Amino acid sequence: MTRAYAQDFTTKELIAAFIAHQVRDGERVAVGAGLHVPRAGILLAHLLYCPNVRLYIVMTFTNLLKEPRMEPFYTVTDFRPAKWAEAYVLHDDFQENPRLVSNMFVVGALQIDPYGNSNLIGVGRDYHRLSFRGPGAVGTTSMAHYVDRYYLYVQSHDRRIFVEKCDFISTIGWGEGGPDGRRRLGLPDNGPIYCITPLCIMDFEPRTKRMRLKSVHPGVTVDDVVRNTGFELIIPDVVPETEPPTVEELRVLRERIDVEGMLRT
Amino acid sequence: MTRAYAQDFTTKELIAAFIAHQVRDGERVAVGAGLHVPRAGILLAHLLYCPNVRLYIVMTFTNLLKEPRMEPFYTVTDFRPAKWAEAYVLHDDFQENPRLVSNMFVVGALQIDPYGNSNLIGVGRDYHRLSFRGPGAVGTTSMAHYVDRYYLYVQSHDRRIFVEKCDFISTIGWGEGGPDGRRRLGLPDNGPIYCITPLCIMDFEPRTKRMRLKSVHPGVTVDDVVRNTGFELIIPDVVPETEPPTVEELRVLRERIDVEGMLRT
Amino acid sequence: MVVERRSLIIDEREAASWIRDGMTIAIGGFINSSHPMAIVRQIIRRGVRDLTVIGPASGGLDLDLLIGAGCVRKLVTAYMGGEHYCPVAPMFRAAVERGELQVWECDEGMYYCALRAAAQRLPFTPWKAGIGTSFPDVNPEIKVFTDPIKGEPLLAVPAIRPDIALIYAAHADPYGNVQHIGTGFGDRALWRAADRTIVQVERIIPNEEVRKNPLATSLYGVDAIVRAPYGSHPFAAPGYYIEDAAHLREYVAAATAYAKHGDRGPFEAYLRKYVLEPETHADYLEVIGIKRLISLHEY
Amino acid sequence: MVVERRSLIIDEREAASWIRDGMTIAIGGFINSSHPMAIVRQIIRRGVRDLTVIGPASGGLDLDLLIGAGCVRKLVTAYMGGEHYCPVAPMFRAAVERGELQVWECDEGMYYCALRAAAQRLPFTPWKAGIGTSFPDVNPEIKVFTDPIKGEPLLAVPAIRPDIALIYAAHADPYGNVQHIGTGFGDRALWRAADRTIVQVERIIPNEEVRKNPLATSLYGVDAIVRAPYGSHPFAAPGYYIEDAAHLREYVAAATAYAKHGDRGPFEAYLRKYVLEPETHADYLEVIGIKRLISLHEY
Repeated sequence: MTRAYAQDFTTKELIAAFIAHQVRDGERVAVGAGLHVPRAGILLAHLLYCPNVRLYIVMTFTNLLKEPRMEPFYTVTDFRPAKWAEAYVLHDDFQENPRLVSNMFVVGALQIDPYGNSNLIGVGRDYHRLSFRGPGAVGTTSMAHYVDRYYLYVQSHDRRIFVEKCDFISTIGWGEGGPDGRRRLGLPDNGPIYCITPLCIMDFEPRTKRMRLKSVHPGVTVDDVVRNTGFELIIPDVVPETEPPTVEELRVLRERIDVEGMLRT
Repeated sequence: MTRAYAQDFTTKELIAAFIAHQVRDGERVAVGAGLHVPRAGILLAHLLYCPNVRLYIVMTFTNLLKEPRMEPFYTVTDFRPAKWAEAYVLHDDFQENPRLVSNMFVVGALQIDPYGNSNLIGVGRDYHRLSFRGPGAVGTTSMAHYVDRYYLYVQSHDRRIFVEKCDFISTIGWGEGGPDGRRRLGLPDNGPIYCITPLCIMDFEPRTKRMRLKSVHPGVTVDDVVRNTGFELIIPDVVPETEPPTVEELRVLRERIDVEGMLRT
Repeated sequence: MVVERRSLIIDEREAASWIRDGMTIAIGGFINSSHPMAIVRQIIRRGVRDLTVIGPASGGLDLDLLIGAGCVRKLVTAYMGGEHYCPVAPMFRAAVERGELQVWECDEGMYYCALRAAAQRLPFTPWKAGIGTSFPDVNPEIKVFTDPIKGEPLLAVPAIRPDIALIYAAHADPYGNVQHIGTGFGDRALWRAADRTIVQVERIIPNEEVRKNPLATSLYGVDAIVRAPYGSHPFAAPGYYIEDAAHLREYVAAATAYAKHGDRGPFEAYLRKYVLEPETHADYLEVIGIKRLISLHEY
Repeated sequence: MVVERRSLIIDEREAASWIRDGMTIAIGGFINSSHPMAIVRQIIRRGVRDLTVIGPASGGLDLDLLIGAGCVRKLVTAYMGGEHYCPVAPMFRAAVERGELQVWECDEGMYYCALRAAAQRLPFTPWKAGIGTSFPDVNPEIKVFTDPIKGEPLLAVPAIRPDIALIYAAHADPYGNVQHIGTGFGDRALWRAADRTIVQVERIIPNEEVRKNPLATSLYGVDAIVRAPYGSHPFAAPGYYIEDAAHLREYVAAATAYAKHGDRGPFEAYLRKYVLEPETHADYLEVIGIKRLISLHEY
């Protein structure tokens, strides 16, 4: 199949399309309120490729195929999208079996280390005298543990975020690395798949489980990424550009999902 | 207050009135389907003395003050009494906090030992070759552990039930006895309060926690009880008759609760 | 570009074909109500063997029938009886006393511990009630341990994870949104613990109907739906019908002939008439007869 | 012979009088929705100190206000922010960075472990997620242990038992039957764990209304009911009103002046105007103004 790629799109739209390709039909997928780009990507997958995805939105489950437009919502407690609900979910139900809420998950971070371990607790050597207190782990520790696939996602790419060593780890990645980095900790092998930033996509080299550049977004050089990453990245000989959204993807994004244009800013 | 006692009543009605006096207003009380006499006793307490009792019936919570008559139900899954429901309760909710289901509980048994340990598992020395397989513990192990007060209740009184040693213990009573019989096991001090039978009421002597005759039902002698009990009971110098139901209690029992006359047979 | 939702409706034959010898299956409901009997009878017809069956917290005569039909190797439940129809389930009693059935002995609290551990993918969950009892002796999978926080003795109840849960409910849409009438007993705990769930329902309802009352959706995203009107018969179905007392007494009499007198004839006759000879659930309903069925309505 | 049910309705002053210095209290809702604010503001007016506050799994600016007002010694929650209103709750951030607030660090999974252990009267419940992270270091109450069944490393999350849970819901009858609109978030977990529960509602409804839809009864047999229309303001109330975005921005600006610049003036002014000077919840609503309130309806 030849894909008709779009010409004119923003990095946020590019990332949304990349995330859309991570979703698998029939799965449960949690759709957050705060992270607009992943939310748009998941909805895009649903409308184009995954009609049977079970969307977890504002603590309800639903299917939005028949909705001509997704009205935006900004908080996980906005009750208005519950008009679409097929089921209500108690928040504490998630802890009974997190896989019943989502098969994939997107984890944000204040700090990320070369093995994809990440931190939402705060910044500072001494936990009792933090220089920056973060918001806390939310449900990331547990969701990342239980889902099949998790993704690190940050809204900026700089040396404060990508650090040699996190001050604290709230969500375990590939531990201290190596082919059995997680198994040595007694954990299943479901560490982060990709780390998604405004500059690039990174994956984890299978043997060392160190972060590796996978693709750069249009207009970004490998050097831009290296300069803004506080640890040594694995750089393959050839680094392609991140695959652009198709014409169809961009149309559906703009006409049905991102009607307010948040991804165009 | 002088109580006008009824003259003509059955043992089942007597026991129902005794159980009614164990209920405290405002508490949650589980009302079983299978044990008609305890059920009648709890409903009697509710209608006469405990208007704020929260009745757990067929996995609903309700209040029956405004019901002129309680229609009988025979199974815990009979959905018809759910017409009274103020709340539905998932069965697994009970395990989250059994005290939210009931503050008191009635435990049946195939065997009971002198310390009120009891058995619903089966009869026989070898668990793998039981001579009689019982129904199983149901929720008795857990409910008896969590409630403030629990009562042993059996529908016959003989030496097969009251034994020196249970073949198996499904609900712990006062353990091996003594003032700290339960604490030695690491358990709270909420062992059985009374053991209620068609012949008598028994309690547990505080120092030894051995079963002690408290009162005999009208027409029953102390010797009847001793002869039908397979272990040595503590017999006080004076053993009164079990307090009869009042005229009012009997009227409410017969007119509003036991309309089918199950307690009169 | 295909963007239509896929219907999850299958029939009871396909449902039962998911169940293979040696599996661990969970069957929902509670004692005399809400069992997926169309699927249960089809499992017996197929002659499935060596099942580990997780019943409801308190099991009933649906499980007794499976035991009598020789499908069950091991049973997980805290009670086996029929309330006032029979104090102890007869084929269960017979099989245990003859050493032919393994029981995973527990009370209802421990039962939910095992299911929660499975749902949470934990090796165990702890429980206090049962310390001092025979449970750790008669069920050696339940271990006494010292808790790492306060040093108290506790029971460690291990996970039991169903390969498939078979649930009965009132309604579902074709996409796996299930609505019980009433509480649904412990069905949610089975669904959470199981790898896959099949739900047998009285009626399929349109998705629009589900969306009118999402609060009633008790299970979401189950794997398959089986439509079987009167499908809990001879047991009750909240909102639809009460249990068939005469039929249950007939069953109890047949099973008791074996349990008490070793005479398997009446049970075999029951099995032939009500399970083996009717080829489908619809055939079973013909045997019961519409007059009997419509006499069972709840009011 | 008195045989009438007793009304459990009290006002927000009496409710707040149940809360004493040093208690462990739980406050329900979720980030920007469904907080019992009439009671929360009254707790601040009374000057209660040294509270251990169990927030929702993810806490919001209601807790931030309590922290800023000096009521909180220790906080149990997995998130403190206002979503798009502010990434990290300002007074929380300031108090932690200055070493004035103890945080019981956890993620939402561990949070529910602690509440479940309390509800089940167990010393702990186990959890797997978090092995390999900093949680057992920064929260030494969470211990790593070896599970007695499979020998895996697990976290033992200790019970945290609230003396009182303060919950917001849409409706209740006078007898303690509570009905949420929507899911009720994690409020049930708080109620189960707590010794006593007070529920603040938008409307009192007759018992007959409760009985028409028992499926909607989310909590039963709570200890007291407080009626406070618009009582979650400035936060949202499912089925009634959305959050007051302008008011939340006003709060965030005031609190941020302290968090970022050490200027406590704007926060103190906020506190005076909206909490200390209005004597009752009704007075607070007068300050907000009916025009603003009726502009917040959900549609």
